[in-house]
Order: sequence, then C-alpha cells, then structure tokens
Amino acid sequence: FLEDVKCQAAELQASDGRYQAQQRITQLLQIEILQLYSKVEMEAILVPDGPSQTCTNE
Amino acid sequence: FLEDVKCQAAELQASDGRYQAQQRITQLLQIEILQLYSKVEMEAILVPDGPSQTCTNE
Amino acid sequence: MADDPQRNFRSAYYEKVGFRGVEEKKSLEILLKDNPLDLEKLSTFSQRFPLPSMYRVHVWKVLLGILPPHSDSHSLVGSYRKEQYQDIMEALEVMRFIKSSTPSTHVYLRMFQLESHMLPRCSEISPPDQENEDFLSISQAMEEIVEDSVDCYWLIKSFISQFHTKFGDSVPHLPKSLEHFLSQEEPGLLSHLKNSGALAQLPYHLWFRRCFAGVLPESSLQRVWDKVISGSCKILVFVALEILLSYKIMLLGISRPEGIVKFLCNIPQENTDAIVTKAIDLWHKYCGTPIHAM
Repeated sequence: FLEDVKCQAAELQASDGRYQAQQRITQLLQIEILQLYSKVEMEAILVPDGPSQTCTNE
Repeated sequence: FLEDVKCQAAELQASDGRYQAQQRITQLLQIEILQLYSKVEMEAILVPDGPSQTCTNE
Repeated sequence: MADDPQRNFRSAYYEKVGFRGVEEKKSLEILLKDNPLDLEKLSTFSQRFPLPSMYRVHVWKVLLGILPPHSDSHSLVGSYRKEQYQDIMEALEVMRFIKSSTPSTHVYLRMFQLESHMLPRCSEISPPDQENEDFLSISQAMEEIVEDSVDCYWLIKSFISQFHTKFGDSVPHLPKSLEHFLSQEEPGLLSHLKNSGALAQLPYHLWFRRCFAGVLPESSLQRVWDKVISGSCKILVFVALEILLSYKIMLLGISRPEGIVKFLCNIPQENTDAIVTKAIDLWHKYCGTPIHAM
C-alpha cells in the first residue's frame, strides 16, 4: 500500500503540472483577447462605417 | 494506507476534472482569438496605413 | 535484486580484461527491472559508467523526474507529459508566438517561457538575451541526442531547471576549482594563462552554464551530461581541465588572450571522445569513484 500511495502521488503531481500549464495558458489567452479587442475597437473608430463593429458577444 | 490510496485516487480524479474543465475554457478562448485575429486582419486590409498591423508575437 | 548493491558493478578484474560494455549493460538492465526504480542506484550507475545509448533517454527521464520511479505509472504520467506539451504548443500557435516555420529550439524556448511565466508580451519582443542563448544552445544539443520532440522538450526543461536548482550556487565557484586542479596538473600552463591575461576570460560561460553544449559534439557531450544529470557538476571542471591539458602546446604558443579564447570556443571536434574519457578518469582520480551520487 505504501508503494501505491507513492505511485499515485507521482501521478497526481504530473496531473497537477498539466493542469497548471493549462491554467497559465488560459491567463495568457485572456490577455491576448483583451489586447485584440482594444485593437479592433481602435480600428472601429478609424473606420466608423467599415465592417468593423466589434463583436461583444452580448 | 487503504484510506490514503482511496483518498489519492479521488484527488487524481479531481485533478483530472479540473484539467478537463480548464481545457474546455482554453478551447473557447482559442476560437475567440482566431475570430479576433481575422477581424483585425480584415480591417488591416481596409485601412492599409492605419495602426492595424497585426501583432504576430514574434 | 542482489543483496549487495555493488555486486552488479563490474569488478576490477573485468575492468582490466575489458568486458566493460556487456557487463555494464546487464547491470543496468537489472536495475531497470526494479519496481520502483532505485534512483540512488541509477545515479550511482551513471556516475560510474557511460549509459548505453539505448537506455540513455529513459534513465535521464527517470533521474530528472519526468517519469516517476514506479514503472506502473510510466504510461499514465507519460500521457500527461505529452498532453501538457501539446496544450502549450497549440496555445502558442494560436497566439502566434510560433508558426510552422519556427525552428524547434525557438519553439521550446517559448514553451519554457510560457511555463515559467516569462513569455514576453508581443510589444516587448526583443532579441534573445544571454539566458535565452544558453537555453537555445542546450536545446540544440539535446535535439541532436533525443529524437522524440515531447521527450526532448521535457528533458531540456528538466535538465535546465535541475541544473539551476542543484548547482546554481556551485557554478560561480567552478572557475576557481578549475584553476586549482590546473595548478596540480600543469602549473606551467596555468602561469601562461595568468600572465597572458587569458585566465579571467576563458569561456566559462560555455563550459559551466551551457555545460559544453555547442562546444562538444553530441556523442561526447551526452557522456558528460550523464554525469551532470546523475548529480555532479564537478565533472564540468574536469572536462574543461582536460581540454586545456589536451591543447597545452597549442595554448602555450598563443600569447594574446583573445587568441586563446577564440581557440577554446571552437576546439577541434575530432578527439573530443578521448578528452571526455580522460576527463572522467581525472574526475574519478580527484573526487573518487562515487559510491553515492555526489
């Protein structure tokens, strides 16, 4: 049993590593989205009649 | 020890669940980013001299 | 497993009559059948003997903690490692940090930066600094040793992290240590390096931060990294020492420090295997044949 515990602990650690990487990815993607939105909006001001209404997902 | 093993098995499952959830979020964010990029690029074509060079992160 | 941990190691007798390779491979195979794997024995083995190339990547992965000691978990943990790799890669592609034409070493750098919270924002992208250059150089070398890209990324990342954690404090002292052993082996060469002003400018960075990546061809390099991964950074001093000793005559003939440095940054690639063999012998001579990992 002791070995089983250790064995699972290693699996848990690897699984957590994978989760943390995914969490980090989510953060970065969110930052990227914010930047892209502000870019899109800035352009929308420059081309008020263009097809550039920003999608607000609302 | 038997309890430890069971407990860790539950933790592993939880970790896996967390990962899957985070993965779904990532997928959605990625789709959003791809859409935003194509919007930004389309505008870049309309306003060739505008400030709309797409950021390539490179 | 034998009761006596030393029993599986080749005896002095075998060493003399040259049964080395076969004996060593068998010993390692026995160690690799253990479940859980005995990390200490595996470290001791790779401190003492070169790893057979067919087992090298596997042993490195175990020693660096990419795979756990329990063989039963290897496939599950391996699949987690692969997913993590793919997730990061995909995200970097979507965010346009990398594209299909990006060289793999740069892909690994971005992946590593993402994981260590050091990924630059797009507006801050600047040419790679010294630390990035070290990473790229180690990646380049690892790529030549390891075929599978998932393994390669994990090995680069874990090798670099382990090196910083374990040896970060020792690295600044390695030049002094080199000077010490050079004074024992070849005081004349040491004086020449001192008098010419070259001693302070030797390529310590390539030797002790990049662990000879880009200096030695991978066939020689992997035998040095066996020792580093299994727990010794002292080996780096002896490789540097042996390079100096091997090119003593050449170095004594160069008086300008820049000439010496230039030569040492681009040493001939022909007899590096012999240099590494002699370096390992010298290391064993001064530091003893390890019973436990240093």
